[in-house]
Amino acid sequence: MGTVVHILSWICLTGGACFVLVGAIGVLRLPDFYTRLHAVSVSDTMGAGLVLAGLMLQGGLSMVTVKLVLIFYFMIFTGPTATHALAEAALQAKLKPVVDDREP
Amino acid sequence: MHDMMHGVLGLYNYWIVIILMMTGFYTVIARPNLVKKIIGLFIFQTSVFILFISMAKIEGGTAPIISEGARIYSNPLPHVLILTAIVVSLATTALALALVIRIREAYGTIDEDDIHVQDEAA
Amino acid sequence: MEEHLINNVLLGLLMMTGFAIVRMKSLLAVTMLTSIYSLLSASLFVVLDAVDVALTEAAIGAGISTILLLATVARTTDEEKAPRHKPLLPLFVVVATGAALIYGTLDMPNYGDPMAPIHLHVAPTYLHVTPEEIGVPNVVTSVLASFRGYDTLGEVTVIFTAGAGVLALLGYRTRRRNSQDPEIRKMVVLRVITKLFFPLILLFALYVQFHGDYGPGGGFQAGVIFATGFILYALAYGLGNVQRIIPYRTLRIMMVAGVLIYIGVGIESMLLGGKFLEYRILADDPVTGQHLGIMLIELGVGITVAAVILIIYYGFVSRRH
Amino acid sequence: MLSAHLPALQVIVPLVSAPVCLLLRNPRHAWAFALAVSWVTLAVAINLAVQVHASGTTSYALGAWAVPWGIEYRVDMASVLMILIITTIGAIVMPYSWRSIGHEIDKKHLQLFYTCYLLCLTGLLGIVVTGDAFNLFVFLEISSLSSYVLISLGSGRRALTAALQYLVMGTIGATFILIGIGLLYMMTGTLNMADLSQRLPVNADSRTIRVAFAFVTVGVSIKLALFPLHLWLPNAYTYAPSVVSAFIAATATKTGIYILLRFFFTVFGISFSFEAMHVGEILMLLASVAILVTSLVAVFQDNVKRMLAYSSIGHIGYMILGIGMATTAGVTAGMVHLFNHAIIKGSLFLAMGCIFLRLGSVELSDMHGIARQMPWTMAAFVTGGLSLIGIPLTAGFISKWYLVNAVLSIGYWPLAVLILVSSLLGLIYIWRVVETAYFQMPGYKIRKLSEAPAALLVPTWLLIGTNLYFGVNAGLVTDIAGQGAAVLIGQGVP
Repeated sequence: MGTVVHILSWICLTGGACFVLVGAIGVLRLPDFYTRLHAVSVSDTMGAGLVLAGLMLQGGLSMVTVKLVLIFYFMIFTGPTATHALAEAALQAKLKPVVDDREP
Repeated sequence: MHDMMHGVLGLYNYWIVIILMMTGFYTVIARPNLVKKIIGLFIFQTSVFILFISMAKIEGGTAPIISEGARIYSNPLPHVLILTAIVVSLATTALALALVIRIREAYGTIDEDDIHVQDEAA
Repeated sequence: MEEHLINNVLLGLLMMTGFAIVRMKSLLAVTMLTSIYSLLSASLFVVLDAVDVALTEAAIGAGISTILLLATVARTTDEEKAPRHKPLLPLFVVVATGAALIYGTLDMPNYGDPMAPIHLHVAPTYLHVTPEEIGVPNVVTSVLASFRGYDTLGEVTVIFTAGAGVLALLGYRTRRRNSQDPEIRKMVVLRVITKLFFPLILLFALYVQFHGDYGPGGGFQAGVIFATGFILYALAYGLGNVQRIIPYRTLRIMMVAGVLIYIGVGIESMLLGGKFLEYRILADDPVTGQHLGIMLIELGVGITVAAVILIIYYGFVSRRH
Repeated sequence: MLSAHLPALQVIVPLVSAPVCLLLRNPRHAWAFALAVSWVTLAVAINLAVQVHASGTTSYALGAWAVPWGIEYRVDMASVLMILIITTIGAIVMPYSWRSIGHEIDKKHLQLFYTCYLLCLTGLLGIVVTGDAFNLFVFLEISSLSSYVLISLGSGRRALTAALQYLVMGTIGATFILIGIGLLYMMTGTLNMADLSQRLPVNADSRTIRVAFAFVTVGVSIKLALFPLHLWLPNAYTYAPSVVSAFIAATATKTGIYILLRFFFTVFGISFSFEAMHVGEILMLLASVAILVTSLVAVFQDNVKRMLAYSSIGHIGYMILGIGMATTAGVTAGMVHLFNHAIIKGSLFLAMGCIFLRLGSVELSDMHGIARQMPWTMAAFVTGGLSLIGIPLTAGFISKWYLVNAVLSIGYWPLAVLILVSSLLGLIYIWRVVETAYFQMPGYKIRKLSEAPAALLVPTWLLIGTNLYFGVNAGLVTDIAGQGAAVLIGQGVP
């Protein structure tokens, strides 16, 4: 395997990990359910996507990559759906978002 | 001294697993809430599974699926036993939770102390 | 080295989750933590080379058990009352038990030691004999289904018992068509995606069922995944609609049929002049016979497990709040 | 051809019937089917007993895999005694069940009841014939799960809490056994009991094996309700349906004792268990306390089923006392009492089932003068009670005779006094029932009652008859028990 591919793959993996980390910090730091959900869903989809891309580069053209593509496909559908369902459920349970109502 | 260090490094995995097991065990026997008890039972059992799977591991081994290029395989037998044990644990959990639902319908509570009070009063 | 690092991190996370489970009072949160605990242990099983076990733990522990726990919490209560007594006796029992176990580890072979007794007796034979006599690469499958096939029959019986038990305790009620919460009906995205994934999950279950000889998987995992597909459908479209696809009566027949297929294979081998569950005489060639036997009993396992899990799910969900 | 498969058939017959039973539409068919199956199982058991008696320990390799790679069924005289207990009780209880259970549980649950009963039978028999430690765990779980369900079907909400309490304690026990088996496996690499006993002496005195021993012992002690781990038992026996109380009291805890015997004598070996681990002294101490305390507690119970439950814990103490001596005489006494107590307690619980059918209660305060209306039922209870106390000409006397002899032969005469005292306590609690039933004026409610139907009385009296027969002609039981003990202790033919 070429060094370039190797480096690219590691860039993807590290980048993905960073996104997941940022999402995790967001969950801890942000004030209410909706913003936390936002932080974790968006960054996780990106993070997981990058990690999978990095792994695909490592796997090369093989059965492993095919399976990774399938997982990618699965994640790209389920992640946002789950987030959407959660937010919807929270809305229906009348959970109010925290709004910053100070004067600008 | 060297022996002791060697022992600690070789065994600490098991010790952590034992702490996990005891966490579950404590939850079962100390908590009056029935759902919490059953969760404790589940944690206890799952941790025992980890104990079994840890003993199957061989340093540098791979999953016991015969393939080209692999020389050392981890021990398949504990895996088989634990597959069975996981099923047993599911069966127990399902039955226990079904009982909890019935108890709640009959007593209006799932707290062991409250149930005891009601039984004494009757 | 990396393996050890991952191992340690996972064990650390497991400890944190475990302590949180003991301390937290909200049963809903504890349920989610339990699911996480199970998922973490499944990841640990992968690192420890137990891929079959990992798949099962993820499907059962993190999947089905969590659904059952959620259903129970929804039908009972979410808050845990504080215990009335100081838990001194339990604490003592637990510390004593833990100390005894740690004392017991002192003479154990080190973790990962290839010279430990378990790696020298019995198990090596499984690894050597499997390719020639059974002809499936996955040794876990060959031990599970053939060498210790009788244990697996016991396991199917255990799950069958659970099914019968939940039926006796919770019964079943048939719901009307389209009878789910109007609130869920509004979640269009969820419903569309469910429709998209439902066939894929069933397809994946079939893959796991029939690929179990070659990779991780087998009847048990497949049955669980199969049932999960229907549970997902029930969540999005209501129990009534799933009960129209697989009514209770079908499930009861399936649950019985799976066990009978398994025992049937055993009795057939007895009738052919062998011992109970002796697959090698099922065909002219012993290896083909083993293959055939394993395939049939895995099918039996899959059918029973899928049916029982759905019966349990119907029982839990059709109970009134 | 069939005779070669007897050990396997012993378990497979009820196992294959359980799912079939669930498919039967008509509850009466389900009952008839379960009845037929339990009689076939008894027939298989008798054939198997004759075979083992004639040709010694029989082994059956499931899947034709050689030991220790496959699972083995291994039947010796100790297993034969247990098989006979379980199948006999099963065969007698089944004809009784139709009227009794039909009265106590919902009609739509009847098929499920019989299915679970067959599963429980399967599990108990599987434990007794297996020669593989992990297979034992699996069948233990089958029998336990089905008995939780059977108990929970009892009338009243306390059946539910009793079942859950039993489930939680039983699962802790089973998990302890699993840990013990895991540690044993770790040190030896095998799960086959015979192979384990071969390989254990090599590293017997390692700390791991000691802990494994402790965990198996504690786990099984929970299952067999050894004092002070008996907390689940009184509620479970009291609130279960009558038939289930009779069946479980007569078989389940006995099977627990069998597991203990197997592990102590076959797997760990007598010298490790009793000399290195001193388990004999501990067991005898706990058993003595159990006998005294539970007999005392039983005297103060107003619910007769609960009284019998406490008495059961005491009688488990007698058996453990015999086993704890670790002499041939002691183990023989324990096993004789295993059999005799099964038929005694079985018949007493069945008699209570007759009363529950007519009266709807087994509280002493409701039973004033009931003997006038139900003479046959109460006569059965009194005969069973006399046997429980240990009056000569009953089976109970034989047990106590063997036990006292065994105790005296090792010179522990205070224990003989203890047995005498607890028998007197037994006299008191049985007398309380007799006094209420025979010498109190019947109330208005009682006077309307009629005698229990023949469908219930005949099985009850069948057990009482067995009891009296073995009280006079104890040869068969003592013979099998003696051979079983000899095999376990290692003096008999292997």
